[in-house]
Amino acid sequence: MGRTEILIGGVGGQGVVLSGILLGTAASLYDGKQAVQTQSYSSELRGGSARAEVIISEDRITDPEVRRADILILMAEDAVGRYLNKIKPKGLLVIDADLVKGVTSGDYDILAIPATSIADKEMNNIIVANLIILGALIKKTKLLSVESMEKAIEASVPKKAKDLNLKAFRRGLELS
Amino acid sequence: MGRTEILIGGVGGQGVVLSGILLGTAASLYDGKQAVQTQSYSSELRGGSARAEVIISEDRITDPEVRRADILILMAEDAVGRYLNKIKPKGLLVIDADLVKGVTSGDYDILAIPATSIADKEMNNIIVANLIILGALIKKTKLLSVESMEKAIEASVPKKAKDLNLKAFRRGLELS
Amino acid sequence: MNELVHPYHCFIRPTVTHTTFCPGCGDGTVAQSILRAIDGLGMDMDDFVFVSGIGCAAWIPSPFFNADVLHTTHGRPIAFAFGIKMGLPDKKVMVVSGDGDLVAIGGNHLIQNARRNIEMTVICVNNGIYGMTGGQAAPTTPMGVKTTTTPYGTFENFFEDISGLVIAAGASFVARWTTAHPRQLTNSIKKAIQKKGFAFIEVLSQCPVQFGRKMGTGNAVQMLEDYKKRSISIKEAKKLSPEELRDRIVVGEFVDLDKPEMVEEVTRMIRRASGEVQEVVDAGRG
Amino acid sequence: MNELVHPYHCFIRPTVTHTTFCPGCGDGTVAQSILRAIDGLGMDMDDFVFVSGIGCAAWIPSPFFNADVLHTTHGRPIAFAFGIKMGLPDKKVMVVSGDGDLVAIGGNHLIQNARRNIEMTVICVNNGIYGMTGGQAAPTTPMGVKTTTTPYGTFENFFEDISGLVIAAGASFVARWTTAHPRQLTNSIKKAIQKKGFAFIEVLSQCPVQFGRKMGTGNAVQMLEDYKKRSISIKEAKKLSPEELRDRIVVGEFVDLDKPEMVEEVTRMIRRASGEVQEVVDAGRG
Amino acid sequence: MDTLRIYDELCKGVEECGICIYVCKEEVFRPSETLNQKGYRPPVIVNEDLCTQCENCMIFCPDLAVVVSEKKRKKGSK
Amino acid sequence: MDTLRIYDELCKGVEECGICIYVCKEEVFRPSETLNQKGYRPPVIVNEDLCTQCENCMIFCPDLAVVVSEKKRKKGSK
Amino acid sequence: MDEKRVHTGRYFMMGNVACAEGALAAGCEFAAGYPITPATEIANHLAEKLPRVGGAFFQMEDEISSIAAVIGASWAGKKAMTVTSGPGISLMLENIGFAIGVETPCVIVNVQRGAPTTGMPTIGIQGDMVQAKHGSHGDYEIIALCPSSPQEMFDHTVIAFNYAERYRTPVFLLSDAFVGHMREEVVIPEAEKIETVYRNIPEPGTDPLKVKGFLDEDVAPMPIFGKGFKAHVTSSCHDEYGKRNLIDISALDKFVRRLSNKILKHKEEITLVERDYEDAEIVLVSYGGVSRAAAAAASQARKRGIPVGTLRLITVWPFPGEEIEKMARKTKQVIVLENNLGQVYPYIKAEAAHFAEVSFLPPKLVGEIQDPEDILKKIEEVSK
Amino acid sequence: MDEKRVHTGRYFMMGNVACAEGALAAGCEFAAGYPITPATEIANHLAEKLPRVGGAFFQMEDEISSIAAVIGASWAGKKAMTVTSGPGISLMLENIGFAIGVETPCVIVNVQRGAPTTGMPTIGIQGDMVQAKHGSHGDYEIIALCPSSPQEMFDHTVIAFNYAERYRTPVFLLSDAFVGHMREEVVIPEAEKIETVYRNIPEPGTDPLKVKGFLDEDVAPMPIFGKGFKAHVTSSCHDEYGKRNLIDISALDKFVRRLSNKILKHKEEITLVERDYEDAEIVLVSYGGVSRAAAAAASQARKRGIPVGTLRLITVWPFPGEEIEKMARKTKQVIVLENNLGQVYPYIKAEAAHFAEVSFLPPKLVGEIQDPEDILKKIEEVSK
Ligand SMILES: Cc1ncc(C[n+]2csc(CCOP(=O)(O)OP(=O)(O)O)c2C)c(N)n1
Ligand SMILES: Cc1ncc(C[n+]2csc(CCOP(=O)(O)OP(=O)(O)O)c2C)c(N)n1
Ligand code: SF4
Ligand code: SF4
Ligand code: SF4
Ligand code: SF4
Ligand code: SF4
Ligand code: SF4
Ligand SMILES: [Mg+2]
Ligand SMILES: [Mg+2]
Repeated sequence: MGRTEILIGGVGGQGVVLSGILLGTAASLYDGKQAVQTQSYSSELRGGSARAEVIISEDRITDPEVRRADILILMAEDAVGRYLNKIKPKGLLVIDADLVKGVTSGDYDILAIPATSIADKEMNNIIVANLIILGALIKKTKLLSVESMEKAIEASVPKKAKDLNLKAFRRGLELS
Repeated sequence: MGRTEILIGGVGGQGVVLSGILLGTAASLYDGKQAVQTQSYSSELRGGSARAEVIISEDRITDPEVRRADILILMAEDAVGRYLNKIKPKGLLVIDADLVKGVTSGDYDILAIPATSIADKEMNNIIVANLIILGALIKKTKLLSVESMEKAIEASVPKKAKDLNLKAFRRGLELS
Repeated sequence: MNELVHPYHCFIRPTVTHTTFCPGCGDGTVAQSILRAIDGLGMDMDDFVFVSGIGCAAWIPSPFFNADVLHTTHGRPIAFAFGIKMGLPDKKVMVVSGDGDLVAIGGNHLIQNARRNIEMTVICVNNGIYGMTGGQAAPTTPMGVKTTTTPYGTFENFFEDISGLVIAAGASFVARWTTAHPRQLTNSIKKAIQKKGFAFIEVLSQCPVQFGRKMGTGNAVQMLEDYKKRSISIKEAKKLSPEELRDRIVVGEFVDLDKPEMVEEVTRMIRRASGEVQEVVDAGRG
Repeated sequence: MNELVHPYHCFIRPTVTHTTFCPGCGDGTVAQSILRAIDGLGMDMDDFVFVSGIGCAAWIPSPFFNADVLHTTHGRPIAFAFGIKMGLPDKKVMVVSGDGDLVAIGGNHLIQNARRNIEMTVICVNNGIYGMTGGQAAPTTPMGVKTTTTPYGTFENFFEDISGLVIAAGASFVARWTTAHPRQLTNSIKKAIQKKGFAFIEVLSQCPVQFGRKMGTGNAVQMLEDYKKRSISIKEAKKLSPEELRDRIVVGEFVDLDKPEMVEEVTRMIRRASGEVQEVVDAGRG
Repeated sequence: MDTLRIYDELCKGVEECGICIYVCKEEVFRPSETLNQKGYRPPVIVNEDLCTQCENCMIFCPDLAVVVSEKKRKKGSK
Repeated sequence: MDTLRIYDELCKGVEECGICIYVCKEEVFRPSETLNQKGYRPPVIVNEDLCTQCENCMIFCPDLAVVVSEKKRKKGSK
Repeated sequence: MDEKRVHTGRYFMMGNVACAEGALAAGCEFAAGYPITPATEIANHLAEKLPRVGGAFFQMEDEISSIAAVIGASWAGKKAMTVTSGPGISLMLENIGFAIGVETPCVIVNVQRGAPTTGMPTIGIQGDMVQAKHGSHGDYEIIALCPSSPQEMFDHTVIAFNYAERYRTPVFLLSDAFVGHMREEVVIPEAEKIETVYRNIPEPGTDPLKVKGFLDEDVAPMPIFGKGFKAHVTSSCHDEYGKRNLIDISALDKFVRRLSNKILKHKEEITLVERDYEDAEIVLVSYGGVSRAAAAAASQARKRGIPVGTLRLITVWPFPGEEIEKMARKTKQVIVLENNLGQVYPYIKAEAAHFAEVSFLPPKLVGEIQDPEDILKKIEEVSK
Repeated sequence: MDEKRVHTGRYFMMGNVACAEGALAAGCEFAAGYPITPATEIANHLAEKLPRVGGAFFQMEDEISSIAAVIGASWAGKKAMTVTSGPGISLMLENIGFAIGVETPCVIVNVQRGAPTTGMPTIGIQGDMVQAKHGSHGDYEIIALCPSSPQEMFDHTVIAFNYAERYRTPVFLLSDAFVGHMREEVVIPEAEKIETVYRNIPEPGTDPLKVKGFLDEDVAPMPIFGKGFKAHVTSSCHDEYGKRNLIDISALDKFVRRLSNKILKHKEEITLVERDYEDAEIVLVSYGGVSRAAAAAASQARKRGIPVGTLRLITVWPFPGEEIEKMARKTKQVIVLENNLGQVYPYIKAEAAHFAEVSFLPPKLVGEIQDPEDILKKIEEVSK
């Protein structure tokens, strides 16, 4: 595997950036790879747009921008118009099926996960929908090892939220 | 007469700039000549350094700076060290003899006027020492007509000070 | 289907679909209170120019209100408003901004224009925090509170009474309410709009996300509850000792006085100078 | 020949030959009052760092005083002083500047640091005018006065009581005197220097050249006379009605209270954070 | 009935906001079972007949998501 | 006599300043006949024996041009 | 233009006063500022004269509020200006960027003084030239004019207002203490001879939702306040309608480029230069007061038979690179003269270096414009 | 350096956090600032970590007071810094000029964001490049470094402190939202491997009248407060002893030139560049995050057989003109890449245009660094 470009789009409060950090941390610190993670978000703290980019590579990463996403994760309807054109032909599109409805099929695979409703019903907290998606993504792509991801989760989320996040991630692993 | 460069150095409160304005106004508005007047002074309102430059010419004045003064007027001791080197060979040096003591003779004419003491004793107001000096200068050099100078004085000084200023100027005319 | 439309819908910019605030944020309640005051006075949005700085509260009029709105740099709305008022003396100029904007970086413009007593309404939404930038301490954050820039607790004395400061600076109308008092707030805003002079209203407003959640004072409802509990009217407050008033929020209208107003003074000066009766600064074209 | 030397000669920078002030300017009297207070406390110039802004009054310490002096940008001396005090908590930091510097452009730093109650002494020389730039109106210039920027008379309400404003902002020591009260002034400066907290002294000072001469209130002596006539102590003032107090200058010490001081609070915070007893911000080298 | 309306899509959710429920003294609302398009859970009206038209819910709602009928509301009356 | 001294060259002149003369209750000074090097007219001491060493002249002089002897002055006493 | 605004006549006038007279003649209705040497005379004169025509000068609490008030007044429909010097500009820069971002016509007079920092307030230098272009954060274009005499202080102030109104943008008048405090003959023409421009505003009654009030490279009509346009004016990235967008890079790109292009597209009309370099092998490039010394030196050089020409930039920003290139293609040697350490020099050199040798002659003493004698020496040096 | 300051280890760290860690490692003792996106993480991290080593972060009332407090603390003998973004820099400029004028070591971090004006706070652009050099009024030289990765946010912050202390001057770290918010591997070395520099101060006990504390082109020892030097520190024009002079142009000249020369004289030591253009016929010149895209493009081009090299400016100010010239002399085509509309481009072109063809490739969208594909297209275009 050479260079994998991942773009995650959603709204503030969904943990978009955290998802990026978890992938990058897992790759860089625990999976022996190189990783760059960048982000941008609008000024609204909740509900505004949020975007995270992650590049994972075996080799040194020079260009740090995601140009064409190998993997595009969309967690809100708004994000579709904004980022769908960024996906690479034959790329993988991951969506939260509860919130993203307006995706038509195209030259990409779709992995649709009802992450928010699972999070709401099973975890009683929609905030961990992102972890469910990550679980499903890892399961499907084997981009990173499950152990690295779990280490990254343990290292990155506040202690009291750790169990819930791990649980959601593991639930995601069952999904694809 | 081509271009005459005049430099006036003194301290704030002595009317150094007013002297420059009077010469410039007389030349430009009443004597059919071209004139440029510039100035600089330090931030102290009273007692700081003050300098005025006037260039009077028959023709259009391009370069507006006094490079070598044809006429150098020094109204304070401090000004000597600052400006004496600016006088042109064979130029005219005019000093207030009451306040400027440290002038040695050189390649220039000296016109020494005890302007401050005359102003103090005869006009009861040392503030018009500058007008006395202007009078003496005009008398000696015929640089500008007396009428133009008097018109300039009338046009430039506050009404209530007009008579005193004219009186001082005319007193100066008697001095050289 | 129910055809009920919100009464202030018509005051909202048609292109705006949602408020920009977090769930439960008091800013929306303040926004509605302003609109209710305007409606209550029978005025039109075109009678106003709104000016705001930068911050969550500054987004109350921008772009939410369907009116002329100037969304300015951080801390400077009152200074911009000064020029607008001088240029359009017949319009009502209203500044809506946050405590950081008006009382931290913008503190000088606040006191100077209170001094000038120029006619304008300033609504200061005091949430005790910098909301928009992510929960840093404001000059209104109580001592000891842990914020993102004061992880060991704030170590500065804070402005416990910005209304008092504005009074000392010379404002002619000053009131304080909380988002638990939207009706009283609306009433004071009405008076402020009608005031010939500098009118300042401080509204304590819950920021559940940056203040409540991070500092552990709870969610929106808990914060409103807290406002209710702590509030005390000026009249009642006068009966209590300083110790008893500790942690209480004194609410009400503190000052409502008549003194020379700046636009009128300028008009008078111009009349004097021009030696004739002539339209103020509004003389030129436009 | 008489060998009398001025007692404060030793406090003056050896390279300075004259004050930079106009004849009869009150700034020199203020300068001497400060030096007398330092002498009176038996302190040394090396115990101090002086900070000033831009303006005639700002030249009181710069370069006049033979000490560490930071002559800063216009309006900002208190903000610079903040950093100095945090870096050198054991030194006395004194700010000396004009009303325009501290209360116009610098108004925000004044109220914010009064709020913080950081230990420093601020001497505000209030001559009611911008002296250095040639006699423009200041926020302290009484209404109706003709200045170079207000040839038809000022048309703004003015700060009649900047001491009151600083009190409202939270200072722990506040006094007002005039240059007709150099002894009382010196006494208050002594107290201010010793105060653990933000100490503010307003000195009304004659500017005979830009204020007196231009506005027709006379020369230095007439202005001093006027100060004497109009001054009234706080105690006496309390007996008078607001109308009777019109045009009077209330002098005295208005506030002297104890409240948390910022350097101490920071020290405590750092102790908490570092989990050990350690020298404050003064930890590093230098 | 023209008394009360909730604009579901404007609501930011009773979990984080819930002000309407808090300020209604008559228990007219309860949380909805479903989320709106933004993932928030709006209130639903369950006891409309208990409503006194006190307008608290409307006046307090930060997102202008609740409307109470005009019966008691008149221009200039608040 | 070591009671009073005026540093002529520091003085900015009794016409525009003159504070020393104003604050001295004993008429110790009068304006000098001559100007100093800067063109200012300092005061001269004419009635030194009337001086009560009240120090007004020294304390008020904005140019630190007047000194009164130390007899009554002591470090820390003012 | 109102007769009372134009004081037709011949004067021996200070540059700063001429600037104030120019503002009056151009229709200035609102001025706000904070006193600072060496710009105070402009404020003083405006304070006296504006009220006589129904306007006023306001002394604000600082320079930040001065430019803010000017921008506010401009949005209220007034022709507005501020006057200051370098330290004041340094404080205004955030709000100058704001004025650019929301396309606000206004005139900013900088009477440059001895710098950096507090420096020497009464000495004129050309120290703030690039500050005018790049002082505020971000990319933008600005218009800046450089007068060299009291007469031009009058003339250029009128032009500055006209440019501000026409292109809906802040315009700098970059004077300095030397020119500002210079007195020389100033002729104020009759009122009808003075061209004045007023901003375009949308058709009254236009549906607010249809008002495209921003980001038009051909200058959008300004939806000034108080006319029912319900203008949303924000310096946050926005679209043609003023609608804020804080996330799409393409919106940012449009915002940045259109603001710049609005000026660049009209560069030719905006550019004012004085060319006098026909057949010259050496061209002296300068601006402001220095150009007078350059002219003196060139004429002396020609008297001595050296083919020296001059190119004087009146418009310094937007940078007239095309004028520089045109000149450089025709000559061999370019000597740049500025009363600073070479601020505009790299911009000139970038356009000229491909075609001619380019060198810089700094003033012998910063703060004193080059002595024609010294310029001659330099000319002789490069002509060898 | 104190062990507690250096958190040796390998991290997946945000650039802004790395910057704060660099400041700690460099010995920063005092930080003051005002919150602003996208720089807040630096402040937050300093606020947490500085007190643990006896320092503190102070949140001031605005950016003006932030830099003022930093300068005050520096004169009190502390290593001091502030962090902000464009709008904050625009407000600090008057006092940044002050810091230069009185030669105050301090570090100013600008995490650049979408601009002009309020713009788009979370998007990184390189919009404040020339502002760093010319934003404050008057002529002066400044030092500015441009990191391109979190690792460099750490490394360059240490260098910035060292330069500030060595040359007694403010030093800019010109990062941007893209690099500041970027996370990547960061290795913090052991404490003893980190070089830290401290300012020179006069010999304790020196007669205050003999302390020449200013205007030495070889960097005067700093008469910091509290040591009995009785320093007179004024940003008004002054001499070596700090004595104010507000009238003599020759004093102004000395003041201006010595301040500039102090930096220019040491330009070679200060200049950091990455050269990779041996035998290249086309050289891509860039800095900051863009240089990573340039490197990617150059390596692809070389793979395709086009001899493309790169020159990356780490030190952008003082402008490394000599490096540019050296490069231009060896190549045919120079392509300048910046994430803006071409701010440093004229400076590069001025030095290179005599020797090579120089062109600018703007980002396709301002705010998004050039796509290596687009760079390749441009390369192919010029190589035809
Ligand atoms: C000059 C400048 N400095 C800092 C900022 C960053 N900033 C944006 S909003 C804000 C604070 C807002 O706090 P407040 O005014 O209390 O509004 P709130 O978000 O709490 O409603 C800050 C510091 C800025 N935009 N401009
Ligand atoms: C940023 C800035 N604006 C303006 C000035 C010009 N300026 C110098 S002193 C001064 C006013 C001084 O007034 P005040 O502080 O009252 O001092 P005074 O001279 O009356 O003692 C001004 C406006 C400046 N130096 N810097
Ligand atoms: S951050 Fe706080 S103040 Fe800002 S919108 Fe959210 S809740 Fe409201
Ligand atoms: S202008 Fe006024 S305040 Fe300044 S020195 Fe002169 S008298 Fe004093
Ligand atoms: S108050 Fe409004 S936004 Fe809040 S939960 Fe109720 S309906 Fe929703
Ligand atoms: S109007 Fe009053 S009673 Fe009716 S639902 Fe709203 S809050 Fe409850
Ligand atoms: S008080 Fe001092 S300066 Fe004034 S006249 Fe007397 S001696 Fe001279
Ligand atoms: S000490 Fe007192 S009595 Fe003696 S001269 Fe001075 S003022 Fe007069
Ligand atoms: Mg707030
Ligand atoms: Mg003053």
